[in-house]
This record gives sequence, structure tokens and C-alpha cells, in this order.
Amino acid sequence: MSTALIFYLFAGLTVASGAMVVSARNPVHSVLWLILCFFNTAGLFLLLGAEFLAMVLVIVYVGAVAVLFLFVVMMLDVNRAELRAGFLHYLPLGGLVGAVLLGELVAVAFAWSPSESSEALTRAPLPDPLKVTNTQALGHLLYTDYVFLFQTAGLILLVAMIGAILLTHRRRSGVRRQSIADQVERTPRSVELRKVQSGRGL
Amino acid sequence: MTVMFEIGLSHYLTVAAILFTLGVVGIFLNRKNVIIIMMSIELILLAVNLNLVAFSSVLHDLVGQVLAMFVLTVAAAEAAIGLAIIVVFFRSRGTIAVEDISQLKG
Amino acid sequence: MTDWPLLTLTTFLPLLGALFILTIRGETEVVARNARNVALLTALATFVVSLFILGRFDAASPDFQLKETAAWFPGTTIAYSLGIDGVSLWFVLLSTFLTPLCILSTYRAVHERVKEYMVCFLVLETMMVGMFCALDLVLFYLFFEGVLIPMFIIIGVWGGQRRVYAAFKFFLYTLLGSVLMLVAMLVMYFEAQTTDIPSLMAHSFPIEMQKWLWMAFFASFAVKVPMWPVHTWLPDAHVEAPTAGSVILAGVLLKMGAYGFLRFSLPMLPDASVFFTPLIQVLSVVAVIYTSLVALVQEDIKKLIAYSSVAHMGYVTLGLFAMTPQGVEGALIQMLSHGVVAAALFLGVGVIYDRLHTREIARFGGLATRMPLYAAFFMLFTLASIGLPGTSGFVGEFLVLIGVFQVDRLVAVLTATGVILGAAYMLYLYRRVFFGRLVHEDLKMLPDLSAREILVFLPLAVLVIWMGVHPATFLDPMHASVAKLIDNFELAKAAQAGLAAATR
Amino acid sequence: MTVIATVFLPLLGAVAAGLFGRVIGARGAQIVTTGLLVMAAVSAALVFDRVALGGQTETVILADWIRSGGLDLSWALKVDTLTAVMLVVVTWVSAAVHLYSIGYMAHDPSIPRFHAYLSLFTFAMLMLVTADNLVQLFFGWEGVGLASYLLIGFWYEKPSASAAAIKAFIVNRVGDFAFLLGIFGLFALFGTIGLDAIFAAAAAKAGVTTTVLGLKVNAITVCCLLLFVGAMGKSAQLGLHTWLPDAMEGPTPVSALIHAATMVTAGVFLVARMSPLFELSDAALAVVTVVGAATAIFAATIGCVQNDIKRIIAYSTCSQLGYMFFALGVSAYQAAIFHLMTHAFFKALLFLAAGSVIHAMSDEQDIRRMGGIWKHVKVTWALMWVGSLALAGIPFFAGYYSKDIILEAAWAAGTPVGQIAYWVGILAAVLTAFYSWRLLLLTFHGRPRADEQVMAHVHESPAVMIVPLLFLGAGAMFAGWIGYDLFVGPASHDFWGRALTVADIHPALDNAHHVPGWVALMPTVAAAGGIAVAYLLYVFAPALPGILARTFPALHRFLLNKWYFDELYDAVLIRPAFRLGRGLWKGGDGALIDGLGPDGVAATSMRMGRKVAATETGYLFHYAFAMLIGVAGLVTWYMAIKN
Amino acid sequence: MTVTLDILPVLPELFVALCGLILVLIGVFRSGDPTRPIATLSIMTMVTAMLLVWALGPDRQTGFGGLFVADRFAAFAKQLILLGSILSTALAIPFLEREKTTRFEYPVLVLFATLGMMVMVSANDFMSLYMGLELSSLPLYVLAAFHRDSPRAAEAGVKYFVLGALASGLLLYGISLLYGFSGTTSFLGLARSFEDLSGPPAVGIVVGLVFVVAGLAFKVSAAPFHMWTPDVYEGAPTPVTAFFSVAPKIAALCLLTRVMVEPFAAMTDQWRQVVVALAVISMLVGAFAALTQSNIKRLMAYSSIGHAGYILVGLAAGSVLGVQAILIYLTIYLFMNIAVFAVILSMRRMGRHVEGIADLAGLSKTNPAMAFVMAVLMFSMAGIPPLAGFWGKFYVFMAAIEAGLYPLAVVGLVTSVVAAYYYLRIVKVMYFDEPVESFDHPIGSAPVVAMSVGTMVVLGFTFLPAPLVTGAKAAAAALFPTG
Repeated sequence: MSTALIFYLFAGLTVASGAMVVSARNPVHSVLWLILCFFNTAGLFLLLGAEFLAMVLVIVYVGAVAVLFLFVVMMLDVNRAELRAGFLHYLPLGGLVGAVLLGELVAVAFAWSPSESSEALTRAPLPDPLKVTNTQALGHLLYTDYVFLFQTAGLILLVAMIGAILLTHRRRSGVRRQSIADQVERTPRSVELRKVQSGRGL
Repeated sequence: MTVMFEIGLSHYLTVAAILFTLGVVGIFLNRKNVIIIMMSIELILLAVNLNLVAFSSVLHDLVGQVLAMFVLTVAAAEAAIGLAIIVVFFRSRGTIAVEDISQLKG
Repeated sequence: MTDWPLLTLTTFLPLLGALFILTIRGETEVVARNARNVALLTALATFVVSLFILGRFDAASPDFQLKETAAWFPGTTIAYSLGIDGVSLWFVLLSTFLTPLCILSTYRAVHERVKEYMVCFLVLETMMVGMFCALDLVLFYLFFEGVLIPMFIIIGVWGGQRRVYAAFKFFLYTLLGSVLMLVAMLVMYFEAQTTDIPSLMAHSFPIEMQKWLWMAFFASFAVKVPMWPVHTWLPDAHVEAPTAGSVILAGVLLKMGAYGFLRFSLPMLPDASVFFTPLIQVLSVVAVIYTSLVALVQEDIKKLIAYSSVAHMGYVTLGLFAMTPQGVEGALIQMLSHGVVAAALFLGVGVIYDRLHTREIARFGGLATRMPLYAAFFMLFTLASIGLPGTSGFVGEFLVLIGVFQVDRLVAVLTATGVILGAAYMLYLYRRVFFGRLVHEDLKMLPDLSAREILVFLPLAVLVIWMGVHPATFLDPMHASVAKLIDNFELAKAAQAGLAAATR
Repeated sequence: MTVIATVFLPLLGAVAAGLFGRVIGARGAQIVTTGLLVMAAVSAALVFDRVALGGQTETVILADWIRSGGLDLSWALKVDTLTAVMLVVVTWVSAAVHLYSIGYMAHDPSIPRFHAYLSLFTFAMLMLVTADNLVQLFFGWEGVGLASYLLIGFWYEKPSASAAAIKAFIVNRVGDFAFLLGIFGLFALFGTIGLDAIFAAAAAKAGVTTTVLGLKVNAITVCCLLLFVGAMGKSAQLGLHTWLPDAMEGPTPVSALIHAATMVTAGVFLVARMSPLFELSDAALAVVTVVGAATAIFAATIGCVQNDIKRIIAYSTCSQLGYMFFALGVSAYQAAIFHLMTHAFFKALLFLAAGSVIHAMSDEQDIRRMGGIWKHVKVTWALMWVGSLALAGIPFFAGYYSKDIILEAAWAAGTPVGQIAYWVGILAAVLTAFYSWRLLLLTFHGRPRADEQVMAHVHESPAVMIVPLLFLGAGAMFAGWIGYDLFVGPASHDFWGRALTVADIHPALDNAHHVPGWVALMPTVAAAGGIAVAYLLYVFAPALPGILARTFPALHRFLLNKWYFDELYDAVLIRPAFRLGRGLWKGGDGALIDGLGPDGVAATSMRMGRKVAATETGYLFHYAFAMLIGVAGLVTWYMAIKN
Repeated sequence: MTVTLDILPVLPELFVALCGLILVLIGVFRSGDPTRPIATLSIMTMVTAMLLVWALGPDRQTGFGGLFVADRFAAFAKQLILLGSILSTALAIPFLEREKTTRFEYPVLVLFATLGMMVMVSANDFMSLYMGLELSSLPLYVLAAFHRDSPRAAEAGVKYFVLGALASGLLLYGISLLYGFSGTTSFLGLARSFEDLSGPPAVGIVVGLVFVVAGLAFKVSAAPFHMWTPDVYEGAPTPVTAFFSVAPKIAALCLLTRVMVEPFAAMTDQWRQVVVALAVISMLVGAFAALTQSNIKRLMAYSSIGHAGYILVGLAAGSVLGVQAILIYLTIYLFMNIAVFAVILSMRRMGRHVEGIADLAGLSKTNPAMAFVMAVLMFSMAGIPPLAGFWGKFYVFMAAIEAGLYPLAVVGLVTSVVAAYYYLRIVKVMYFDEPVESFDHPIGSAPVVAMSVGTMVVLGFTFLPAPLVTGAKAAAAALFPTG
């Protein structure tokens, strides 16, 4: 009973904040709603016994990704975009398609039944949570059976890093940077003197 | 009433389905800016993760969580790239309104 | 010479020449001259080689001869397989015969991009010859479609005012028909488990399937022939193509459709052919009368001849589907004759087009005064076109009509009205161009045929008369193959009738 | 060998003059062609002697022609009496015309061409008459048509000449169309188109019926009628006659050779040649009779009011051919051929003499602008008289014998159509005599109506023209008298041998010799009457023709306009054909087929292309929406529709 | 628990990954513009990887507990992907140099994307499929926006990224459903779970399958998941477009093929309808939308959508012949496309890159050789025999007919006629129209090599088809365990 109540609390807040993410007018608010959504999902994860993932969601997502969002939103200064015409125009059709899809997905959700063969196909049975913690079990799997994918994930992060730097990092030509090596190497002979006429510049 | 209070897999799946739909609808109903779209994508991935964790729990199989783990990782990387691209776009066009991203068409 | 792969040689010799021409470099004028000469030499050499085919052909045998086979696509039955019988023999020769004339005819007409032009023609020749020699379904399709590429370029680059429209119309129209045929070919392959044409001829397809296959083939061949009402690409293509292009188009390409009927529809799908014969007859009769009437009112010489081609091909389809010896052989002769005569007429138009750059009939008149030799040649080909006895046209028309008459008298009677209409539009054309007084100033300075032009026309004139007076030369090699074709057709028909009777 | 020489010497001449005309020159061409033709004429005489008089028929096979399935044709020369007669007529008249042309065409720039055409024509005509199968006959048939076309349009710069040439060819083609169908029918019926084979099997197939347009009819009748339509085209019988008067646009020697003496009689020859078949079909014979009789009177009526000297003779030819046909129709083939032969001489004579007149009158052809020239061209005048007398059937001239026997045979046939033909023939004879003398009187007698300049130049033709005229004049005078016995007289049975077949139930010719006296006398009376009327109208009361014309304006116009046949055909056939052609071109090909077909499809494709491309709006949300619809659609398909 | 790291099958990937890392280091620490040497090294890496793939031999080997599989099919696909990457890298560098936009990250990102594709086609589990897909996608997003100063490139990047993320969301959702309803993500496990299936599969499986197909259809740019393609192809820098049009497409199609044929073999009837629908819509869109285009890159985008449709026809057959057809088609497509883009990359006038179709006007006079190459390629793309493009279509439709998909074959061939129009239009512009100014001299030898190789393959395939045909057949057979 209490589980149910907690579930409904988390689930309700998740859905509500998710809705607000999409519909909030101010992007900053959207990010904040997103953070709330993450927190509640983490709660749902806890209910399902996935402690590690719940923590990762809070730490990595709220702590890093959402903040990144916030940062970009602030940086780009697009805090209030007015609702443009056309939104409502598409709402009926879009809503209808969304509703149909939702109905079907819910129908799928309720159609689940344990498959006879799923037992035999289980690759990594859930260990007894009293003996092995969720984190330990995950870790063990990640570094053994799934090391290949783990490494791939590493490469993905590397690529993301390279990509982000490539796209956003730029050497500004107008900015003068201090080059200590140049300064140190400079000798009186290497200094060129020029006579600058007033009003002309170099 | 038992359905209401016996919290089973279907409930979680339903929440995930709603989140997924919100994310999807958010993408194409959104006219404001691209960052909201990116957040919608985060919602979708969140829904997927919820699905995976729920299945993992009910199947007594950790693979679902492992996959969720990877999804989280990739989502973070995706977010980084996505935001970088948006920054690039903003720099060149001075806007990130969705309707302004329509020079290419036809 | 006996063991040489003659067919392969004939097929690919022009390609070799084309490759050689591609390597020619230097100043435009020099390149043009060399390209012309190489092309002519190649085409002539090919013709000579193809004469050896004639020499080694055994007219008494109804089978495919001079066969050459090589593995091609592993995992399938698709093989490189060439061979000829009495039906294809003459078309190979027609192709190799017309190509040098075409090349010769363009010595003056084409100044620009001569190299490319010659390459296109030689590639075209390879495709044509290959198509008539192919004994494999897929190989046939390859050549059949491959023709489109050089022809598209020829029409589009060296054509007239509306060349782009014409080139596209030609290409897409024929392509659309052909892709349906490809489907049919594949279905046949999976049904019969072979792509070998002789084997397919021996295979009997279920009757319902035959009908579908037949329609698919029809879609391709009818466009190519062209039959009414899918003929409208032809006048455009003919009018806009450069002279030699029209010549090849009328001379050989139109035969591809009829050849297809003869190679595929009739022997492989005999029951469907019987079933659809009324359709063919109606379309052919309409073609003959309709296009003759349309030809009557044309204002462009080439267009008129183009429409006459449609009418003449109407005889061909009729003759083929009569499935009597006279009908089929008449259709074949009619094709050969039309190949020579239409080619000659287009070359004839080319002569004045080269001089005046117009084909509008009203711009001419009284040419006979200035160009008697030309007028004489043109008269001969006009007469052949209207089927005057003693010329090639008569033999074809006569045999077709007499063949059809035995099958369906009404059809024969209606078609025979083409004899009257054909004379009307051709003579009307001749009158407007050659007779009357020379009124247009620019016509008064026209030179008569040059030696080169005479060289082009003379062989055609000789052939026209030869085929008219002694068609046996051409008919004799056909007899065995045609007889076999008809025997098999009758057998299949009888078998189907027996089957139908048994199941009833 | 003589046969081959007869047939192919003219071809040799044609080739020599046609291809090498520039090399040998005008004079050379004249000499070569005329020389070769004279040789051919001589050898034709030898053939006549051997075959007709000697009774040795022969068939010379030259080469294979068309062989396909059951069809086996050779180039072959079949000579029997009928052929031999034709050989003689053709080569002799042709030789005369060749010779005449040397003078007549002296000032023409294209002499080699002209002579080549003439020789070519002769060759084709000889091929026609020597054919041993119907296809070769058709070869000659079309060949003479071609030569006729070329010669009518010889002065191609004249629009009227080239128009007349086309008209001749195409009207002939209409007949040929039927001829071809007749050949097909015979092939279908007999499985062969060799003449001998058909004749041999004809009796056996006499009762075979076939269905035409739902009617059950006798197969042989159908074939005969089809062949006869072909003959009508070539011989300018009623309905298909319109080309013949126009054909007078050609040079006069052409009119004499082709449009009087030889080619136009090919139809007669054809029916005679096919007599074994026609004999099996009374219906076909009746049709032949009726058409012949109708043509005879029809052409004669028109001939009475025409003013062009050549056209009058042309209509007269038409009319005389009608006589020949009704002779054929009553199974008096011998009489028809006899008239063919005599007619060849006197009609060629008339034409050539007319040519001589025209020559003399500086190319004037309208008889209203002639008159009073007989003193200047006495020989021509005299010969013209001879010709006219022969034509009118005045006793002891050639036409008298042949026309008389035809009319008597018609009467003697004992059939209703024969009776009709007889009386119509008599009436036509009156008219024939009338227009012949109208022509003579207006041309040569009375006072000159030409201007002085022309009159000053009127002169007798040179010897090279007069000699052939004299030769033909001799023929016109004596041919009937000489030929009577052989052709239709007691000797005719042996003479014709098996060349002509007359069924025992068709004894018209045999009975013709035993008709009542008045029947035999009527033609002569009729001719005399016609001449008398002509004298009345044009010598004694010259005002009368005008009055008559004004009194019956409708009739006059009707006749002057040749019964409005040309106008009728123009309105019913030619103009609709052009209209239809234009309609089919612009409407059918352009609007309908291209509009719905390639052009329409292309336009639709482009429209669709623009529409599909327009879905790429550039808006992200549209793209996402499309994806969503795709997913939702597929899911719905599986969940809602599949289950 | 004993863990074996069976590294051997993954050797080529490992090699590429290591080299990639080293190249990043070199790039960061080398002074001056390191792009060209790094590109060269990257190409050498990929060439070596090709050799390694070849050296692994034809036997099927799995690694990492079945996450990864190296079989003939994977080897064939990898060779194609590597070849595509090699050629497009070689084409890109001179172009970037000319445009003064060289960054050493370019070849590195291409290399990593290639690595991701190699992982994709070797995936034997949905998890490795997803990871490989993302490893290949992320660099592609970046590459699309590579010309960061160009608004068009940035827009292309945004669109590609957003829609790509949505697509991978769909894919993941599908994977999660499949996992939940079957209990495994392994291809073999899935196949086994369907093997003894009586009655229709669970609804979750079917819906999951649809989502997975949708996600992958995005990658192969099959309609209606194609909408990004024209915009991205047009907006992205041309060398990137060239790369996009070959390697990722080949990888995604091979992946799709494996997914459909291996785990879902028992469900062929279910997915065939999806694939048929996608194929038909793709062919229609590819044929019609391209008719009115004026930008050649955009045209190529629609062309690639159409080609995806034809390839899906082969997939719809779901037979050995079908897979063989796909591989043959892809091989020929690779050579054609690379050569076409070599031409497009050479379209420079007065130092500026042009990409209008009208800019090709009269090319046959100003640059006959290039026009000839382009004409040959266009005829080949239109599928006119005897050029290689015809054989791709031929095999695909042969497979369709064998599977009894007659209407699909007819629709496909009819659309190919429509498509022929726009390919011909390019020939028309080059050959029939009057020349505008001529192009600048080609840059470097890479485009010339690419054009020559492409043209040779297109022209020569007809004469020597056996190697490719037998190779593709063997590779295709690897996906069908019993035969």
C-alpha cells in the first residue's frame, strides 16, 4: 500500500514535471522541471531496486547534464521565447497522433506476460540483493561480460569530447595572448623599430 | 482496485509510455527553441531507461540495467554534442528558434 | 576463319573501334577526320566480318547456329550466349550494313563533336548486333536497353530544335515499356529455371501466366515497334534526331520490337499470343489507317516518313501474328525492306537538310529540276515505300497481306487500304518536294548529289531492287527457322487445346 | 528466245536511256530506245507468227521470285495467242509512238528521260501480258501504272500535270487494292496463283461459297468481281474513270500509247485472260456488262460537250473501253480483244494526229480556238478523218468490224443485260459519231478562230511524225478487215486455241453471226445519224449548239462538269481524308495520346514531384511529425488491422 | 566466473580504435597543420583494417560472450564501409585544404565513425548494436556541422542531430520492448525464442520490432524517416555528404539486414510488410521529389532515398538471393556514389565551389572526360544496362520476384523510370546545353582516382561480374545458418 502511494507520488510528479518541461514558456523553467523529473525517476528506480542507476541519474544527470543545459540556456540568452502562432494549429492533429501512440503503448504495457523462454535466455541473473549490492553486481558485469561495450562507451565519450571541442572551441585572432617563450627569447636585435607617423598607424 | 494498488510492471511501463509520448509530442509541438527539443529527447531516453529498469526488475535480469547504464552514458555524450551544435548554430544565425531552422528545404 | 567466334567478333568489333577513337587526341579538325575514318573503317570491317556469318550460315538448318557460350553470372543460369538463326541472321547484316552508310552520310552533316558522334554510333552498332545475336534472356535485355544510351545522346546532342523533348520522350517511353518486360523475364526465369532462349522456347508456361507475361512483353515491344497508340515518341524522335540517327532508328531499332515478338511472345507464349492476336490485329489495322491519314497532312518531311514507318510496322506486327509462313516471312522481309527503304528516305531527307537546314515541305518544290539524280533516287525509294512490285516493299506487303488473308479476311481487307493511302501520302510528298516550279530562290543554287552521297545511296538502291526482284536470296535462309517456329507454335496450340479439352 | 527479246529489249532501252542518258545524249537515247523497240516489234511479229498463227504456246521460266510456304512464284513468260496479239499491238504501237516522239519532243530538254519512260512502260506492259501468274501480272500492272504516272507528270513543273499524275496513280491504286484482294482470294481458294493451275482447278471450285459481310456468296464470283474492280481502275470504267481525262496533261505520244492503245486496255486483257474464271460466274459477267455499257454511254455523253481536243478523245477512249467490257460481259472475249486491237490503231492514230494538230497550233488544245486549218495540215487532216471514220464504225474501216461484232454479240447473248448493252451501245455509237465529227469540224473546218500569230505558224509535222501516223492510219483502215476472220470469224477457234475459254452456255459470239439484218445494220445507221447531227450543228446551224446549251443549262453544266464525279470524290473522300488526318494528328496524337500519355504523365509526375518536395518544409517539427506518423501508422497497422 | 577475452574476432576494430587514439594524440601535439599526415595515417589504418578483416578468414567467430560476431557478412560489409571511408577521406582532404577549413579532427572523426559502423555490422546483440550505432552517429552529427561558420552546415547539424536523437530514442524504446517481452537482447537468443513460437508473436515483440525498424530506417534514410536526408546532404560540407552517402548508409543497411534476417528470421512475414511499405514509399519519394531539384547535392539525397528503397526491396525478399542482391547493390552503389561525389567536389569555378545542376551545363565541351564519367554514372544510377547500376537493380528485383513480390517489383521498376528522368536531366545539362564557364582544374589526384575507379567498376562489372557475385553470395549465405 505504501509502495503504491510512493509509486504514485513519484510517477505523478515525473509525468507532471515531464509535461511542464515540454510546455513551460521559459526554457530555464523547463530545465528546472527536467531536474525535478530526473529526481522523481530516480525515485522510481529506487522502487525497482536499481539503486546505482538512481544515484547515477541524480549525480550525473542532475549534476552534470542538466547543469550543462542550464548553462547553455543562460549563455545563449533565450530565456523567453513567445508562443508563436501555429502551435495550436497543430495541436489537434499532433495530439491525436500522440494519443493514439500512447494508447497503443499502454496497451502493449498491459499485454506483457512472462515469456516461457525468457528464463532460459537470462544472461545475468539478478543476484540476491542481500549478498551482493546492486552497484557491485553492475560493476562486475560491466568490467567483465560487457567490457567491450564499456570501452565503446568510453570511445563515445571521447568522440563527444572531441566533437564538442571541435565545434565550439575557437582561437580568437583578435585576442592577444601572452606567449612567455616569445617574450623570453626576445633580444634587442630581434626587436624591430619602426617609425610610426601620427594618424597613420602601422 | 487491486490494479490500482498492486504496483506491477505495467504501471511502470505506463509511466514510461507517457513520458515517451510527452517527449515525442514535445519535439513536434515545440516552436520555441531547440533546447526544449533536446530536453524532450532526454525525456524519451528517460522513458526508455524506466522501461529497461522495470523489465530488468521483473525479469530478474541485470542486463536491462546494464543497458540503461550505457544509455545514460550515451545520453550524456549526446547532450554534449547536441548543445555544441546548438551553440554553433546560434553563433552563425543568432537564433535557436525552431522555425528559423528552415533555410534548407524543398 | 572457321573457328573464329564470328558473332562475338561482329558484336564487339565496333566497340573496339569506339575505344580506339576515344584515344584519338589532337586538334579538332584532325581528330574529326581521324575519328570519321576510323569509324568508317571499323564499320566496314564489321560488315565484312558479318558477311562471313552469312557464308557460314547453313540455311537448311532451323537451329541456332554459330553458337558461342561462356559462363557469366555464377549462381544463375545467366550466361553469355550468342547464336543466330534464319530470323536473326538478316537483322545482324542489316545492322552492319546500315552503320557504315550512316557514318558515311555524316561526313558533311556533323561538324561538332565528331569523335563523340562516332563513338556513339559504334557503341550503338555493338548493342544492335548483340541484341540480335543474344541467346540469353538477360543478355538480350542488356543489349535491348543498352541501345537507349547512345541513341539518347545522338538525338540530344546532334538533334534539332526540340531535341531535348524528343530524346527524353524516346528514352523514358521505351524504358517504361522495357522494365515491365524485365519483370516478365525474371518471372520466366523462376518458372523455367533457365534464361537460355532456346530452352525457354521449349518450355511451356501455364496459360494464365502466359497472359501476364505476354502483356509485359507487349508493353516493351509495342512501344519499340511502335504500335498504335504508343507510337507518338517516334515522330518526335525521328524528326529531331540527326539524319543518321533517324536512319538507325527506323532501320534497325524499330525492328527490335518486332524481333522481340518473334523471339519471345510467339514461340514462348503461344497460347497467350493466340489469345491476344485480335488485340494485335486491331492495333495494327488502326496503325496502318490512322497513321497513314496522319502522314497525309504532315508538313515536315521527316515526320511524314516517321508516320509512314508506324504504318509499315503495322504490317509487320500483323504478319507476325498471322503465324502463317507467308505472314511471318513477309513480316521479316517487310522489316528488312523498311530497314533499307526508310533508311534511304531519311538519308534522302538528310541530303537536303544538309544543304538547306529545313525539312519543312512547303520550303521545297521543283527540286527535280536542280537535282535530277537525287530526285531519281528518292523516287525509287518512294516507290519502294509504297510497295511497287519489283521493289522490296512489295514483297513484304504482299506476303504479309496474303498471309493475313488466310487467317482473317476482314483484317486483310482493312489493312490493304494502306496500299492506297500509302501511295497517296508518299506521292503527295514527292510532288510537293520535287515537282512544280522552282520558286524558292535558295533552291536554285542547290548542287546535285556528290560522289559520296551517291556512294551512300547506291547500295541501298541496289538492295531495294534486289529484294524486289529476287527476294529468294533473303527468304531462303529464313524458311527452315520460320517453319520450325510455326510448327512449334501449332504444336503448342494443339497441346493447349488438348489440355483444355481434357480438363473440360 | 524471241519472247525474251520482245519483253526485255525495251527494258534494255529504258535502262540505257534512263541511267546513261547523260552519256549517250538525247539523240543517242532516241536511237537506242527506238531501235530496240523496233527490234522488239519485229520479234513480237515472229512470236505472233509462231504462237498465234502456228499454235505453239510456250512458257519460259526465267527465275525464282517469291517462295514462301505454299506460295511459289517465278518470273516466267507465258505466251499464247492472247499474249501474242497483245505483244504485237503493244510493240507496234509503241514503236510507232517512239518514232513519233522523236519529232514531237524534239524541243524538250529531257528527251532521254522521256524515251526511258516510254521504253519502261513498254517493258512493264509486256510483262503484264506475258505473266504466267497473277503476281507477275500485278507487277506489270503496277509497272504500267508507274510509267503512266511518270509520263503524265513528265512536265512536272506544271502543277496540273503532277496533280494529274498523282490522281492517276491513286485512282489506279484503288483498283489495284481490289485486284490484290482478288489475288489473295484466289490464293486462299486455290492455294496457288499460277494462271494455269487456277484454270485447271477452276471448274472443281465453281460451287465453293464464302461469307462476305455475313452474306453467303460464290467465292469465284467474289474473286472475279475484285479482279474486275482492278480492271475498272486501269481501264477507267465508270467510277474509277476520273483519272483518264486528267491524264491528258502528259505529252500527247503518251496519251496515244498509254491512255489509248495499251495500258487502259489492260483491264480488258485481264478479264479476257481470266475468262476461265469469269465463265463460271454469270453474276460477275453481268456486272461486267452493265459497267461496260454504262461507261460507254456515260463517257460518250461527256465527250459531246468537251472542248479540249485530247480530252474528247480521252472520253472517247473511255467509252470504247466500255464497249470492250460489255463484249467481255457477254462472253464475246474474242470480239473484245478484236476491238482492243483495232481501237489501238485508230485511237493511237487519233491521238497522234491530235498531237500533230497541237504541234501545229503552237500547243493549243482548245478546239474552240482552232478551225479552218485543214489546208495547212493536209496529211494530218486526212489521217484524222481516217481515225474518226474508224472510230465511228463507218463500214470497212477497222472500227466497223469490231464494233459491229460487239453489238451483235451483245444482242445475240440473249440475256436482258445483253439487250440493254446493245441498245446502250447503239446510242453511244450515235454520240461517238457526233463528237468525232464535232471534233473534226471544229478543228479543221470552218473559219480559223485562232489568232493570227498562231495561224501563221501552222505547219505540217515533220516526216518522223508523219511516218508513224501513216503506219497507224493503215492499221485503222485495214486491221479490221484483216483480223476479222482470225479474231471473230470462222478461223477464230483455231486461232485462239486455249487462250480464251467460253462456256458452251455462253454462245453470244457464235450467235452474233446469225443476227437479224437490222441488228447488224443499226450501228452503221447510228454512226451516220451522229455524223449528220454533227454537220447540222456545226456546219449548217452553228448557232444551234449555243442555243441548246442555254436551253438546257443544267444538263449542259452537268455534262461539262463530267457528271460532277471529281467534285463528288473531292467532297466525299479526299477532303474528309485530309480533315480526318489533321484531326487525328492534332486531336488524336497531339491532344489525346500525348496529352494523356507521355506529356500528361510527365506533367503529372512533375506536379507530384513538386508536391512531394514541398513536404520537405525545412521545419524540424514537420520532419519529426512525419517520423512519428510513420511509427504510429505501422504500429496501428499491426495492432488494429492485423489483429 | 571465468572470463575469456576472445580478442581475435575484434582485432580490426581494436586496431582501428588504438590507431584512432594515437592519431588524436598526434593531432593534438603536432605543431603546424597536421590534417594531411593524419588523414594519410587514417587511410593507412583503414587499409590495414581491411587487410585484417580479410585475414580473419571466412569462419564465423563470436567474441565477448556473443556480443560481437565476425562472419563473412560482417567482413563483406566492413570492407565496403572501410572502402567508402578511405575514398571519402581521400576526397575530402584536398577539398578542405582548398576551402581552408582543415582540422585534424576531421579524419579522426571519420575514423571513429567508421569504427562505430564496423561494430554495428558485427553486432550480435542489441546492446552492441546500439553502442556501435551511437559511436558512428555522434561523429556524424559533428561532421555535418563541421563548417561551423556556415549557417547551412549548422542547420544541417541541428536537424541531423535532433532527428537522429529522436530516431535512436525510437530504436531504444523498441529494444527495451524486445528485451522486456523476450527476456534477452541477444540476436541468437531472440532467434531461439521465436523458433518454437506457436501462434502469433507477442504484441510487444511486434511493436518493438516496428520501433527498431523505424529507428534503423532513419539511418538508411528510408521514407517516411528520410526527411533529414535532403537538408543534411545539402547543408553539410560536400566531402561530408560524400561520406554520408556511402559508409553510414552501407553500415545501416547491412545492420538492418542482419537484424531482420538473423533474430527475426521466424517473423519474416511480420516485418516483410513493414519493409515493403518503407521500400515503396522510399522509391516513390526518391523518384518524384528529385524531379524538381536544382541543387545536385540535394538531388543526390533524393537519389539515395530512392536507392535505399530499391535495396529494401531486396531485403523484403528475405532470402539468400535478397541479401546477396543487397550486397551487390551496395557495392555498386558505393563506387557510383563516390565517383559522383568526386565530380561534385570538382565543381569549382573561380575558386568557389558550386553545386547547382545548371552549373554543369555544357560540361561535355569544357571538360569532356569529366562529363563522360558523370554521364556513365548517371546512366548507371538510372539502372540502364549494360552499366553496373543495372545489375544492382536486376538482382534486387530478381530476389523480389523469387519471393513472389510481383507488385513490389513492378512499382519499383516503374519508379526507376521516373527516377531515370532526373539522372538523364544531368546528362542533358552536360551534353545538350550550351556551356557556361568551365570549371577550375581538378584538385589533386584523389578525385581523378575516385572517378576512374568508379567508372571502371561501373563499366567493367558487366564484363567480369563473377568475383563480386560469388563473394556476395557467400556473405549472404553466412546469415542463413541452414542454407
